[in-house]
Amino acid sequence: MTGCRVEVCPDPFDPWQQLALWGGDEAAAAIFIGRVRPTTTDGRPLEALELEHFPGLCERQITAMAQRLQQEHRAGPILVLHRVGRLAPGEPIVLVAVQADRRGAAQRCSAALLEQLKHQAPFWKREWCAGQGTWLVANTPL
Amino acid sequence: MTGCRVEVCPDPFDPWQQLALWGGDEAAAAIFIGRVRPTTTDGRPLEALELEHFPGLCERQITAMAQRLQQEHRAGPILVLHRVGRLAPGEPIVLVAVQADRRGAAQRCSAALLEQLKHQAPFWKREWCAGQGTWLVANTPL
Amino acid sequence: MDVVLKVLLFASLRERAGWAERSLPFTPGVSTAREVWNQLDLGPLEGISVAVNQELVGANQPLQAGDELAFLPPFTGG
Amino acid sequence: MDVVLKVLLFASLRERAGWAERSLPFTPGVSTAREVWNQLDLGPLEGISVAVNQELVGANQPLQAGDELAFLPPFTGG
Repeated sequence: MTGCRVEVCPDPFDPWQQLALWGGDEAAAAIFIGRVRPTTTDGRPLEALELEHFPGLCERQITAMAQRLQQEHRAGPILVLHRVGRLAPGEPIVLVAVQADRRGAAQRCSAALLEQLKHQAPFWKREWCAGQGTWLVANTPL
Repeated sequence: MTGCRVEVCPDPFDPWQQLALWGGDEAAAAIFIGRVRPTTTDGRPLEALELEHFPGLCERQITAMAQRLQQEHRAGPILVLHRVGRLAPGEPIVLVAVQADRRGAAQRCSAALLEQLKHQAPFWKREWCAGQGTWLVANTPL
Repeated sequence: MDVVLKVLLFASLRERAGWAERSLPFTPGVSTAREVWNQLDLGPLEGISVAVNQELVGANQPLQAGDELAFLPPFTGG
Repeated sequence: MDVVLKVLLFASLRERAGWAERSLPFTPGVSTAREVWNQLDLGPLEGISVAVNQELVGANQPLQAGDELAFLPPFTGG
């Protein structure tokens, strides 16, 4: 149908501004935004979340999964933004937006793409707390 | 956890501006936006979509379903905007946004609330085409 | 004293009937939404929701004098 | 002519090893990612993904001289 825009962002992004620029007017749009939690996985106050990726491979993996899911769900335009670098609590990490002619297609495609992003794209998170960094070994459960 | 904001809007709204004003920084936000299709259900070009509601009952029904689902899914803040009046093709009809600590809770609560809105809130759509209005007898399938 | 029921119709029901709001005399013998509906002669009640005083209720709930009774065609919002 | 493999480590693997990138001599006897990994002495390969020339591949795929080989700990993005 139309394009998949995928961007790995070294700088903070404003999700609403990005969505406004992205535009589109299909009948359904399902959007997910993930933000940095204020605490570490073991419950201490989080100083910052660091995100690393494998440049090149990462963007191509995401584009490939977005295109596959777009076909599978007969979805329209897809937008994926993913931060890397050092993030403060509350900052957006990931934005996944899917337009489609049907609400079910948009919702299912958006949810499936988020899961694939979490499990099949080369990103790594490190939690910083009291000056010490700890690499996460797994994602949060669904 | 926190509030459910429900509004029936007689005038057009900008979904991204409304979401930016709504704010919030929970770890997960799942958002759905529905827009007017460019064609009628029987495939002719649509002039306008007219939306009518039962004032009072409608807002209370939506607030009640949002609060029930918020509890059931342990979700955070919920925002529902729904247009009434005469809408042009491409214009936003409905916005459902749910924040939560977990992506699954946000996604499931948002999808469930959209279905309840479609089937249990007193709104009615009339398609205008070539100067003639036709009341819809059912919603589009999921 | 005039003891009445206020009856509201919406959307396609309103267009079919040609009116949006009516005051009917409250007669103790016609004491449920279903009975009022049958008097209105607007077709089968099937698929139509009933609200009394802005609460969705079953069609067989007893009515009180002064109630606001609304008949709602199938919902198509969202 | 120096025939080499370029090896990349990311995130926790990089910290554990203390290096991010190395050029290893390409020896025809050590010709899969699994064999190179075992030489590096960084623990079990379980849970680690392998990319050759920026393509995710199985750990037993034969390597070519000049390949870029990357070892990737479990992904935690999104």
